[in-house]
Amino acid sequence: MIEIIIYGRGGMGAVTAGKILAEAAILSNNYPEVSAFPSFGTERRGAPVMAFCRISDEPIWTRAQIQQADYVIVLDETVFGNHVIDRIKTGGALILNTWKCPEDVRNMYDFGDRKITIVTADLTQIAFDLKLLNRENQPIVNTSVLGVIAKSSIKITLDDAKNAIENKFGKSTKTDLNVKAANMAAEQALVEEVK
Amino acid sequence: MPKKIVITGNHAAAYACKSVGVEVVAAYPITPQSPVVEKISEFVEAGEMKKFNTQFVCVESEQSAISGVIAASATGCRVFTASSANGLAYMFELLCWAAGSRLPVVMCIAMRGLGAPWTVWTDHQDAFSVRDVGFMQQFVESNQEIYDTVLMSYRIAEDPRVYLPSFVSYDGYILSHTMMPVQIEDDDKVAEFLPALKPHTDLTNMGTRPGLNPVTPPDLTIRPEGNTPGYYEFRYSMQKAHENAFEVIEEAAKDFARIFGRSYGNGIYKAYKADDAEILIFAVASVASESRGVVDRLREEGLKIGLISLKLFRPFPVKHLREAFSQANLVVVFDRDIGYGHEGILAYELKAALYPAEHRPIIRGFIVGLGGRDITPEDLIGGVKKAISEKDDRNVQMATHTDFIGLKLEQLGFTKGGD
Amino acid sequence: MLSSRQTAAIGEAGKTGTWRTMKPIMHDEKCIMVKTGKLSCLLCWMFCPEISVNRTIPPTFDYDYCKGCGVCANECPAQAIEMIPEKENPSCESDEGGN
Amino acid sequence: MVIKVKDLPEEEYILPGTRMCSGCGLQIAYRWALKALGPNTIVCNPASCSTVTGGVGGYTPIKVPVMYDCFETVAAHASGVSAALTAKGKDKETVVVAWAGDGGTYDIGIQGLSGAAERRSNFIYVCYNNQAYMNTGIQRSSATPFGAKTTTTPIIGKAQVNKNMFKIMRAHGLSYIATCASGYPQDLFEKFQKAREFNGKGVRFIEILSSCPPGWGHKVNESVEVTKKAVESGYWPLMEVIEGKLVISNPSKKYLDKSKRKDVRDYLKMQSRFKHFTEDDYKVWEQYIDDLWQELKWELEKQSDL
Repeated sequence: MIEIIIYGRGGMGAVTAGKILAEAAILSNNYPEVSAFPSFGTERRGAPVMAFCRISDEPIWTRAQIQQADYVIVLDETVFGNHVIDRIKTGGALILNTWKCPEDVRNMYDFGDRKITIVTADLTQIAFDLKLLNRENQPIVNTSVLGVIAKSSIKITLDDAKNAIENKFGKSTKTDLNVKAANMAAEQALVEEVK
Repeated sequence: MPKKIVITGNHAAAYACKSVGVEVVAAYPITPQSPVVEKISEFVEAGEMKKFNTQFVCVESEQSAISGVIAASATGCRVFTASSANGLAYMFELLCWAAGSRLPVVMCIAMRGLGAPWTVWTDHQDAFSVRDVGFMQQFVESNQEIYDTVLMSYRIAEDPRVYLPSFVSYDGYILSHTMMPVQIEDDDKVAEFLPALKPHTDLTNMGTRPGLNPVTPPDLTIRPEGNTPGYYEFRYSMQKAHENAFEVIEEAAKDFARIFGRSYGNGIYKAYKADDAEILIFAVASVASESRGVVDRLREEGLKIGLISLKLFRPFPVKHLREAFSQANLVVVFDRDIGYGHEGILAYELKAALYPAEHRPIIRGFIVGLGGRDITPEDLIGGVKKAISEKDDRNVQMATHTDFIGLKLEQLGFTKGGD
Repeated sequence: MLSSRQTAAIGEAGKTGTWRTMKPIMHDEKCIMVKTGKLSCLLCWMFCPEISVNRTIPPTFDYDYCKGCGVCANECPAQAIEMIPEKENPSCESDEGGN
Repeated sequence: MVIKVKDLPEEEYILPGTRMCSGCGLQIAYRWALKALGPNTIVCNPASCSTVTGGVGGYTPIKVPVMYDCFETVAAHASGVSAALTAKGKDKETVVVAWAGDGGTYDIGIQGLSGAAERRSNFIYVCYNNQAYMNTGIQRSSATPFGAKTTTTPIIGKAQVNKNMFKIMRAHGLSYIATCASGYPQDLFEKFQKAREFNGKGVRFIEILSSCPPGWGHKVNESVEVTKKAVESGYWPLMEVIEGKLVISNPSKKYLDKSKRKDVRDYLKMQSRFKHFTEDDYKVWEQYIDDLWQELKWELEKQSDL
């Protein structure tokens, strides 16, 4: 079972990201069992939020919130901090939406000597470049992050991500843009080599 | 083709309504049940339930919601509603009415703690608070089980041997808002499992002009025209209907497994690694599903432990439970609810059920996760280990206090005495 | 038995004529309908709460169920209906009635 | 045109030998309402006098299907029946009636009624208003008029004026609203026929002033006369609001002229619940009636100006 926590801000679509990730996992045929859920609370626009996702090839029976995850995805760097690093399992990975490279991130925050793979991608820039914006002109990053995941050791391909995005939003030019952003994110993602 | 989709528990309930062809829905939103109402309105407005000419009555309160579906059920329609916590409490009077009128209303409860203090998070207090209104009551562990149990509930509730309303209870947020894969079945397969509704009361049946009159004299009156039924006898016949329900439920579970290839134990409880177990966990819903991983972990430590996850709470399957616990030495009951002034409701119901049994295991109850306090595997393991260590301690067995797991008294400024 | 279903019956509360202390009698010669020979006035029939006035010329009473309220006598424009004590003029056998 | 008595239908939907009190005004109203609505009628009945009078046990004097329900929920209940009829495609031929007392309408049931009215559920809502909780033993309701003695206003009488349900229902913008009185069966008959014709147009609201010999303390034989006096004094105007337009019904029309109105004291003095009245109390009533008609007149004038 792979456990994933997604951090974001209310309105960024962290919960939706979890749902699309779960869909993509099903579509991959590698993970027939999934569960995706928000951190149960009253969601307010702008406030930090968390979403959880479990994917597995065996039935998932635990209903508890994820304390430490194999993957922690951060959609907004401003919610990132040491408290987030604490939620990553040793041997796990951090996927961070930032313009910084993994090395900078490692230097800026206190990872100690924990064995954590850092992956970065500037999803916000990709969204601006593609004019992939929501109604409030905020960059949409909750779909492109799937491209980064496809580059990770999770057995979900870019095709699975594309299908999941299409399932969620239907076929449209906007959907195509989302898919394109995911592809770009996959290309541009920087994966730190773990020593 | 049946399709597997990733949906929340609330949406699973809504999809089940669509599959069974519910004709009248009346519901009022309350967290965390609201998405059920929203999804069904969406189905109705999008014309996806046109085949059944489904009417969605957008009522102004829970009381009106349940009243509306009672009336529609008495008019010969298949009906559905859903609620949570305080909304459910607001329905209380009408819940008795539905059961007393023997109407096969099916209702989902997205379980949530009852205020005050306000909480929108899960515990099972709301569902257990309505245990004696006369509804049948089923608890589920997953979104697929929500969908499947709603299907089964219609079949059981509408069976002429039963004709009782039914609750399907699932944890708020933990299932209601969690997305999981759910297989949505084809309509023709659902029709094979669930026959068309044959209502016992249909107000439109003008030929026979039946009224439905709840006013009854306390005693049987012999009148020139014949006997007048009495209230007391109606209560008896309701109890008989609950007793009849067991065989109907077991039949439904078997048929369900045959047609859809999925099963939930015998439809009454689900045993997990219980065959050789000396220690058994007894729980419902989210607590039961969390316990499965706990059983696995403790088995790795060499403990002969298993789980009895209760699916059917009303009628209470006394006979089945006596069998299920006939080998165990120790039963650890985790209640996400409490009978204030007594102990966890499951714990005391089980104690009563096993009291006359030939083999009586030690039963140890714990309260867990009220108001959505997260229940971790460690919490449950701690409970099991405590129960084992104190198993032979007569003082603990005789004690009348109730054990709470996962309290944060000091952190939150309470004293041990609760002040 | 499933639920409290009802069937419609006359005398659901028994023979309610036994509730009566005063009893209506019709003085046919005063009745407008008798005088005109037509189904015209019918006010006693219309106002009777207990559906115990028969729609005939002259109107007759269903003493099995008439509760003796006297609305008919009060509303008769010709004062053709008189209320007399039931005791001295019994017309209804005692019946236990409902309860 | 007022229908002639001889043209009223013979078919009865209530059978004699009921549990209702001798001289009950409700029974006259119920009888003629059902006659106007005909056999394809489903009645929903909350806790009230008519629940008990609908029969105890397996028998009923009512010949149309009646489903009884809880005190506060009749409007939701009727909505449910109505929705079920729509689902079954039987909503055109069958009419649904919610038949409630003033307690179930003015007080405990007002939320459900307002909700049903706003969402345009399709049924006729009837409030038979006997101006107190008669079924539980004559306790005050918010329909109890000023000064009336009840068992919860036992000595000085009710200190407040009743709620104006007619106006409250008008504010919901219903297709048809009417007032009736149990002493005017012909008027009542016609109004129920009209309400039936509005089938499909949401809630139709009819309020009936229904005399209650034990509750009002009038003689049983004066059950019809007492509501006639209520109308003749101008206290209870018979009227309709059809698609928003106010129409004063024939029996009440002439009371637009104050001089035609009979002394309300004749009405009040018939009833023991007003026996304790002083001159001041009578004046409150007279003022109430004057204000009532003044408002009606204004509205009629405004309508004719348009």
